[in-house]
Amino acid sequence: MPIQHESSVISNSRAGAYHLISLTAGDIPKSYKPGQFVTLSIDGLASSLILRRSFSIYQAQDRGVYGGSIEIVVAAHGEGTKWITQLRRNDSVNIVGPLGKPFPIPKDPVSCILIGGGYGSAPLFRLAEALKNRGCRVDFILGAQNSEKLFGLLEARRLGHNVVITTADGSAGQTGFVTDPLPELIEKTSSQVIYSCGPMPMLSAITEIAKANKIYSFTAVEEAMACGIGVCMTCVLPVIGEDGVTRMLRSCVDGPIFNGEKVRWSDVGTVPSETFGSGNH
Amino acid sequence: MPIQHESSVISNSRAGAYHLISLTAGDIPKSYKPGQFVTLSIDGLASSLILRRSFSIYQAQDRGVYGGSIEIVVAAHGEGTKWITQLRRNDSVNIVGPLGKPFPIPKDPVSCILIGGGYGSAPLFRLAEALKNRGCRVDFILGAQNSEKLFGLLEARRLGHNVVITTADGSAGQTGFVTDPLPELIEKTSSQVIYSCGPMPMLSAITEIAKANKIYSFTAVEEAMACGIGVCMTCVLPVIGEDGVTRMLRSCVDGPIFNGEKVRWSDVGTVPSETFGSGNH
Amino acid sequence: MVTKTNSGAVDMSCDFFGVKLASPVFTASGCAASGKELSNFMDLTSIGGVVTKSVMLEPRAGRATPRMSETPSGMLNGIGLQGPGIDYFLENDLSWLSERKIATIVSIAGNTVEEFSKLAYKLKNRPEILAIEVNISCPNVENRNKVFACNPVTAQDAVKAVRKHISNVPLLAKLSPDVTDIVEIAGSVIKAGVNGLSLINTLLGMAIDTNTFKPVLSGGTGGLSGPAIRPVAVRCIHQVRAAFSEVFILGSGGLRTGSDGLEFIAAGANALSVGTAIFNDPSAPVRIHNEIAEKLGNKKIDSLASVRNAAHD
Amino acid sequence: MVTKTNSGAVDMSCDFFGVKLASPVFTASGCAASGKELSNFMDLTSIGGVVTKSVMLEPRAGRATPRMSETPSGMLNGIGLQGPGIDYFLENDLSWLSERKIATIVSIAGNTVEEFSKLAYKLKNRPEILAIEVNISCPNVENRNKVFACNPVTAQDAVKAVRKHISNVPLLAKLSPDVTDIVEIAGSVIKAGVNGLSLINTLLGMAIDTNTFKPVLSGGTGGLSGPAIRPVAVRCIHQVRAAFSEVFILGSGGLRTGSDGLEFIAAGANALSVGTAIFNDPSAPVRIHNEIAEKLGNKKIDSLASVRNAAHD
Ligand SMILES: Cc1cc2nc3c(=O)[nH]c(=O)nc-3n(C[C@H](O)[C@H](O)[C@H](O)COP(=O)(O)OP(=O)(O)OC[C@H]3O[C@@H](n4cnc5c(N)ncnc54)[C@H](O)[C@@H]3O)c2cc1C
Ligand SMILES: Cc1cc2nc3c(=O)[nH]c(=O)nc-3n(C[C@H](O)[C@H](O)[C@H](O)COP(=O)(O)OP(=O)(O)OC[C@H]3O[C@@H](n4cnc5c(N)ncnc54)[C@H](O)[C@@H]3O)c2cc1C
Ligand SMILES: Cc1cc2nc3c(=O)[nH]c(=O)nc-3n(C[C@H](O)[C@H](O)[C@H](O)COP(=O)(O)O)c2cc1C
Ligand SMILES: Cc1cc2nc3c(=O)[nH]c(=O)nc-3n(C[C@H](O)[C@H](O)[C@H](O)COP(=O)(O)O)c2cc1C
Ligand code: FES
Ligand code: FES
Repeated sequence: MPIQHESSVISNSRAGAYHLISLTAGDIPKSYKPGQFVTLSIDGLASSLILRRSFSIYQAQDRGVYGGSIEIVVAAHGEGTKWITQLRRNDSVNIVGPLGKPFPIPKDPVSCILIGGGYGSAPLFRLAEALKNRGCRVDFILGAQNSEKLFGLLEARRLGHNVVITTADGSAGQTGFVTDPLPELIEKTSSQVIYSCGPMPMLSAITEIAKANKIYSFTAVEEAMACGIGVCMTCVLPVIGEDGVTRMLRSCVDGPIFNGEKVRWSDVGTVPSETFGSGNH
Repeated sequence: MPIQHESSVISNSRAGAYHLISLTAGDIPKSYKPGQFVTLSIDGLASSLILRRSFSIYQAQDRGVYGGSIEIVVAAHGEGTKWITQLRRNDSVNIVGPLGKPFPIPKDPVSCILIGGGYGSAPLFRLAEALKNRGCRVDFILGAQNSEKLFGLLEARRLGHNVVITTADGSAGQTGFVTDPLPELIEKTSSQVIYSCGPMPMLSAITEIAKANKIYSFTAVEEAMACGIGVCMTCVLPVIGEDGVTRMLRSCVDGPIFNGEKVRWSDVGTVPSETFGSGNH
Repeated sequence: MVTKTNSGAVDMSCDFFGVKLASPVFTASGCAASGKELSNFMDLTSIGGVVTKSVMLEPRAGRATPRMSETPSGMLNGIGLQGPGIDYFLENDLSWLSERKIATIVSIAGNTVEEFSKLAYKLKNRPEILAIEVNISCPNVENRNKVFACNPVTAQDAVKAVRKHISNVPLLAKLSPDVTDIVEIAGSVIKAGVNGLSLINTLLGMAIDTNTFKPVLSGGTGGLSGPAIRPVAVRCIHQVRAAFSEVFILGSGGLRTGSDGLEFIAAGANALSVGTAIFNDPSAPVRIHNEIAEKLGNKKIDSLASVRNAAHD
Repeated sequence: MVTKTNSGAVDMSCDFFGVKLASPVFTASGCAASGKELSNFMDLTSIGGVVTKSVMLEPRAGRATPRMSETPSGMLNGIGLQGPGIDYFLENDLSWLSERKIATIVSIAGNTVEEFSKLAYKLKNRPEILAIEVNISCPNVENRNKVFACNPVTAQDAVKAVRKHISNVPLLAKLSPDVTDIVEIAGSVIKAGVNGLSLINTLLGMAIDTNTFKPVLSGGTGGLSGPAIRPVAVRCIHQVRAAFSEVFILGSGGLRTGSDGLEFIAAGANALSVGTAIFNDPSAPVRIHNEIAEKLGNKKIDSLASVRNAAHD
């Protein structure tokens, strides 16, 4: 169950192109599961940015010197994340979490591939731990525009059986995209599940490859959100239900983790004609 | 001529109930004269406070380690001043100044009384120096709600012949208001000019006493300002001109220093019927 | 933990057509879904109640994304009234609310006068409903998609169609500020028999993506909400109250703090509804209630009612 | 030091009824007085020009204070058109501007149609005037103080009264967003012979002091301006451009950054006027010009004109 917490900043340090921000989190870590996210509000009344910003939970600790705490990985994008990356120790910031559905964990100890694009790797490390506790073999593919935008290399090496790196500019690992080494890695590891987090086109391409190999693809999507808690309906995308009917589902509460096969990737940003409630179903 | 300068905070320290903030100021100090003020903008694009905040210039130094610099005395009042009092060393803030008309300096070395209410004493110390350079005797009356809200005591003692302190709650000096000791001090010092800065009712009462004693009263008024540079017409008050006609004058450019005798104190907040442009003059 | 309202020594109660509510603060339609999600953050029985997302006759998929664009101290939304339709709503959402004794104002929206009539018919004899809010700030497909609330006649027609079926439950008409004379529209729906007014809905706005140079929202225009529009809401409430001393007014539009709430009440609002502020702070309705109570307590004012209409003289 | 515009490699010129201006950015009426004070901060000959404070026939004292209230990302103003009257303006302010070759749009406001006519007569044969902006977003004392621009007929009457005397200088009508259908009003003043439109003036708003529970502004209501209203301005410009592909549009309303400016241009504005942002940043017009030029330069777009109407398809 999500909790609202008046948090204070424990630390804010650089990690390549990103800021690694540690926050007191009260009881939020108690119910946290890998894949869930938190939202931060930007400043107080003097702020013109009224919407909260969403961030995957990278680390969560339910007890420590500061009681519960979490860590997030933040890329300075616009005004809001700029403000967040400038937070200093002891600054206070209002946080809400854990939000959204977590990654599903397989019952059996099957092999899994975890794929992160840029800061998209943030939620994958706690997932890797959960999978290993389940006895799963875990392999990583981390990709980014350039080496600066790779996050969590060392941790991936610590947790993963193999770690493949790709960068678009070749500044680290092999030149290209995370999808390039994927087919071969699936084969080599005979993995049954792929977990991925990153830009939509990446999630879509990964799911295509998973389908071709008849294995699962669980994706963490990133849709613009106004509320993050399921009340505003801004964060929807077309997803096919058990009953085969397409619905506009809220990525904040029905996601952000979706079964990639069920997401109508090519129709994201549209309301497909036969969608429930479109008048044509 | 006013200048816009991207300033950075040199220091921010507490002074009783106030914050003493030192800012780089480029060439602003070069043309500064006592009684003038600066405006600060609140934060950047992420701010919902779009109007600048006005502050009397307390100190101005036209060359130093930081080039030109100024000091202001800030009381945390609402959201804007709260933001300003939280500024930290090296934070940047946009400033405009020097603004407004300065205190007029008498040609002859006459005795003067300088009266500050609360942070209203801020602009009086540089004035005192100017007056002393002119050979004037300077006496101070500093008053406030309580001792915490008195500003510049030591400096007043350094610059002033006498310094009388009044507080409403008696926590320092004599219990009461700055106007209580004034008549006697005028007589004792046979002062010819009173300079005052503080709440409107104080300025008005002082001016009454000055009139009764047939001496000058120059007052620094504090009207809410949107632009501070003379273009918006929000900061007006009714003032009688040389020609005896009442006009709604802008306190940011025609003031903030006015000859108290010319200000229609009891009509502030109204447009007196015979005001120029009221249709009845 | 779930927050609760605290009125201290101040009488914060709100007379809602004879029903005494413990708080004047409601959630605004479309900003609280049907309450379930918000119940994680606050005790919904401790506030005035919930105004549910405007529901239509049929299930509705809504608009394509992007549906939202943040603007200075506000946001634009173009959700397109996505929802499950009235039948599902009654069976699931309304029953969830009534089981928990959460005071509920049901907001309805139609594409045609006929649809408003059918929606009203479905809401007949539902004692669990506190009131019905008729959202006439939506496009009228029979009149070149012009918003019902932007014309006194279409506004009246929509409201009459509902009143026809609803005799024993208070009706509120939700008006749009995008009109030349909101007092005229208010008068027309009052004549049509509404018991109260919800003021205001969003302002029509647009944002353009300066990378693509195309409108950000899939629908082009959207509704502007949030603190940015508060001064317009206060003005509308004040104008309507000045013209109609008796009508019940549910005030909304940029409400974010207790101080904002007092502006609305002094302007003439009987109750308040909080929308966009919930996105910024999911427990905003409770916080706002408490801030109002505290501010009044500090001023030694013993009841909120005594502040109502204070800005009129 | 006084800032200057810098267009880099981008053609930022603006075709103003045949006159080629180096920049599309003007100061907005009432936010720059008559230019003198702003000339401390920027070279006014390097921007498009100055739209002067709306001047009336007689000297005018304006409203009592408080005249201003800050609101989230905006402000309310109720200045009441304080000014020296047209004769003083022509002799002093206009000559100051023309001596310095600062392109000047003279804004006029009347209490009656007759006053608009007299004002226009005084502006006959003044080659130093770039254009006249008819501020019809002000109260019409002959019609229950209803704003001229809120009714197509009174809007037309005011504009006709000016056009009657002014044949050789472009006329812009400044419209209020507080109408049900701004396209209708635009159409009526275009019929009345204006060459262009200024979109938009302030929105009617109100703020209440929660200590006294009375309106903050002495006049009760005031005009809402600043970034808060930008989405409404973009929407109005887009609607009017969609209806009138040829009319010249001077866009204003919450313009604060180069990106905002590009939203206005893509929506259909030919030129821009900067108001409240000047209070926040006295050199805003120059900064905005430069930000637009830089943003276009980065996108390898070689002229601002090529972006105009890009949001329409
Ligand atoms: C579930 C989820 C998890 C995320 N995890 C991370 C993370 O771990 N690290 C990280 O750096 N970023 C993450 N993001 C993206 C992050 O939320 C956006 O970068 C951020 O909201 C941008 O805000 P801004 O003010 O800097 O940008 P602006 O462009 O100024 O934001 C304007 C508006 O658009 C929204 N918006 C803009 N870009 C995005 C985006 N990419 N996704 C969602 N909303 C957006 C903002 O929330 C805001 O409402 C996540 C987003 C989601 C939905
Ligand atoms: C010429 C001049 C000199 C000043 N010198 C000083 C000084 O040396 N030290 C100091 O602490 N304060 C000074 N003030 C007052 C200071 O400007 C206000 O306290 C400040 O603007 C309040 O802003 P806020 O956001 O904290 O308050 P808010 O109440 O949130 O401000 C809301 C709006 O009202 C305006 N406003 C509110 N109170 C005042 C006020 N008292 N005077 C003018 N505008 C106001 C603000 O500028 C803002 O536009 C001076 C004011 C003027 C006009
Ligand atoms: C995302 C969103 C969805 C909304 N949906 C509805 C709706 O379905 N019906 C309705 O009457 N108003 C709807 N509104 C308007 C709000 O109820 C409210 O009247 C308006 O947003 C102004 O209040 P606020 O500034 O507090 O949000 C919606 C507003 C937002 C932001
Ligand atoms: C203090 C102030 C005074 C104004 N005076 C006038 C005026 O005299 N005539 C006019 O047509 N518009 C006037 N306006 C409106 C502006 O010209 C502009 O159209 C409006 O404020 C929206 O633009 P902005 O958000 O950039 O300020 C005034 C605005 C402000 C804030
Ligand atoms: S962000 Fe509001 S419903 Fe998902
Ligand atoms: S504050 Fe704008 S004219 Fe004085």
